[in-house]
Amino acid sequence: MDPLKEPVPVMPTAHYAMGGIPTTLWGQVIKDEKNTVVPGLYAAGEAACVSLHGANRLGTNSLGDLVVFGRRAGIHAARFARDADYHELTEEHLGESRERIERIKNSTGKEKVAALRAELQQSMMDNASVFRTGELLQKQVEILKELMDRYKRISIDDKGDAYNTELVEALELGYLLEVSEALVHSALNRTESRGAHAREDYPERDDENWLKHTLAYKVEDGKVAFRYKPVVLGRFEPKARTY
Amino acid sequence: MQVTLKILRFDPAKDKKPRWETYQVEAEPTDRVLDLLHKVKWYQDGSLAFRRSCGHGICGSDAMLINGKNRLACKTLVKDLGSVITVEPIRGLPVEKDLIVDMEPFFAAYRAVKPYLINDEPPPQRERLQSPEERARFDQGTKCILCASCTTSCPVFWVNGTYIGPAAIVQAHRFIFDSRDRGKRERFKALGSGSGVWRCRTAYNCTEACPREIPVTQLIEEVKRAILFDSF
Amino acid sequence: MAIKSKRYQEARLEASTNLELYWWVFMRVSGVVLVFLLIGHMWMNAVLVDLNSIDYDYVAKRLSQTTWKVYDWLILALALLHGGNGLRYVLDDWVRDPAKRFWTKVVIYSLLAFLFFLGSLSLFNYDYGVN
Amino acid sequence: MYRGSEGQWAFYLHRISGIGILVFLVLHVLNIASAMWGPEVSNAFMKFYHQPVFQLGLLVLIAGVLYHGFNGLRIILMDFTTWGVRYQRQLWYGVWVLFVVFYLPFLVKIGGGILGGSHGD
Repeated sequence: MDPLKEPVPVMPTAHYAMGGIPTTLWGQVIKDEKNTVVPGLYAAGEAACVSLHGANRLGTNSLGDLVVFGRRAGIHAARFARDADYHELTEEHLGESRERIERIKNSTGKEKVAALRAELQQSMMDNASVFRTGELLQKQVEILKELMDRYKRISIDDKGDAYNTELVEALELGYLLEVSEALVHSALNRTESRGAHAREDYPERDDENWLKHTLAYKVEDGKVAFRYKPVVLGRFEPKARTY
Repeated sequence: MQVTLKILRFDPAKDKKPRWETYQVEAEPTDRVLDLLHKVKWYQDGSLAFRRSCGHGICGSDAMLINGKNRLACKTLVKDLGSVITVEPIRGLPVEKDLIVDMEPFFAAYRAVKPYLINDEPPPQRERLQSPEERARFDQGTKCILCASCTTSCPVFWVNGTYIGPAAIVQAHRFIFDSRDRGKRERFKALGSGSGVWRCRTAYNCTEACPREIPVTQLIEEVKRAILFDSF
Repeated sequence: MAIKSKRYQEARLEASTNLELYWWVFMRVSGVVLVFLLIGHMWMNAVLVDLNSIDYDYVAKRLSQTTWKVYDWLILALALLHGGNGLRYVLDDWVRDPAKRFWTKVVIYSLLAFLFFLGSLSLFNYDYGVN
Repeated sequence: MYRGSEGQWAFYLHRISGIGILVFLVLHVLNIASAMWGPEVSNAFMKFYHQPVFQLGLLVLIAGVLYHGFNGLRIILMDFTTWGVRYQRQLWYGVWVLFVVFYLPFLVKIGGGILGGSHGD
């Protein structure tokens, strides 16, 4: 296109998702504030949170996630796989996942994945963006409850088993909703501003109360419980951003 | 504007052979073909299957045969195509469903040229240094995103499934001409066989199809000459 | 391609020798020579003379001279090798079934060998009654 | 049909003309070799091939040889020079220029023969 004749199209994109599944330095997933490892489960890249970046992550910083911690996770996972025995895999183990898939495939509900996802994206953009307030976040909590409820009534056209990308998108929407829940509740809970979390109603950083990681646990739809993990400070202490 | 989108579809569970399906889509001239496919999938027919990931021409997953040419759906604008757009899966690879093909033969060829640095010499104290000129020698090949646009536009690859294909040769070029690499003879083995680089008939479809504007044919010819001068 | 051939034919296609390189070079060298030989051949027999006047006597007179014997034999040999190898490329591309490909090649190579024998014989072993 | 441009058609034409020339070569060698069986057999063959339809075929063959030859030179330039690939399109048009220049004499001579009705006797 010629910028002299037409306006340049600009589209916002999600740059990076900070936070994620907490892991050790070897990519092993941990499940609580005591760093209890979930044996055999690994996370790496954008999904994981080794807490490499602090409360803000700068452009291309994720290279560290990939090159260093992706490699470490791979090495450790390979080592684990070599020494571990196979588990007995029964129908029972498959039950929950299979149920999830079958429920979506057999649903005759009227809700459509694409429409629901568009609503989720728009409302998250409006209410849980970089600058947020308690009021907006509370509003988003209610919206998410409603979306969660409608998600139970989604149905899909494609009932096939081969490359059912519609089913994949439907499953992914469920995960998006859950991640959104964790994000919104945590942001509402954290009454300070830190890094990329900018509460307009709490503009100051509060090290006394909030120098800690949030661990969010889903209790039920619309309900999230929190635990906290201490921040390991190395040579660098958090300082105010004054430039 | 209204766009007529014709898609060559195939569902292994129902169809014996591919069939054309036509959709009417409302589109902006600046929409990408990927946007149109999304509109169909999200609001008209959810069973349409295609691969895409980043949507920015980097991941290389949405190469398709659009209006008779291989292109990335995420980099092709409606205004450059007109109001009737045909979309088919890339050719020469088995179709799994609709626009999704089995990429395994493509990646088998990729693996055959050993697309990684080979150097058994003891590592130096610090980096293996390289001058800007030495780096520039193989720069074009590094732009490859393995989308298979080139290989599946090649008339030889369509009829001869064993041909290693332009993409693998570009990857070989990237290491053959790297001053730090010592593995060119190993790569020449894969490239010199009956299904290797000598199968290239310089039809230039690969060069024209490359969404990264790599001069594919030129790199292939450089590889041919490298093997030639190495043997005589 | 990783070793995945199931038959001898496929294995040979994947084997790493310089054979394909040599054929590739031969195609180019013989090609250049043939371009000049053939344009000359066609020019002499279709432009310089009336094509329709060509008969046994014309051929016999021409082929009684050693220069043209060698000239024509060179065309025969190079064209058969160049064309035969070109056809091999085509067959490798178009005939996918290894067994079918093998037998097609056997038939075609035999035919080309026979032509070479017949052509050489008619060029050198026969004096056409002109001395 | 894949919408390739010059290079793709150059390749297809090269392949088709190559196969065509090989087929002709077979007939041609058999025809000339017939001389070994004496003037009667040979002249009968030649007369058969002097029919206008074969003359037309010959024109097609000559076109094939000229294209295959000149495009072959183009391929060699692309293979052995650093600039050949960059100018492959221009080279292909050059092939056609050479083709026309060399084809015209054949066209006039043989085409004139067909129209003039001289069938060798």
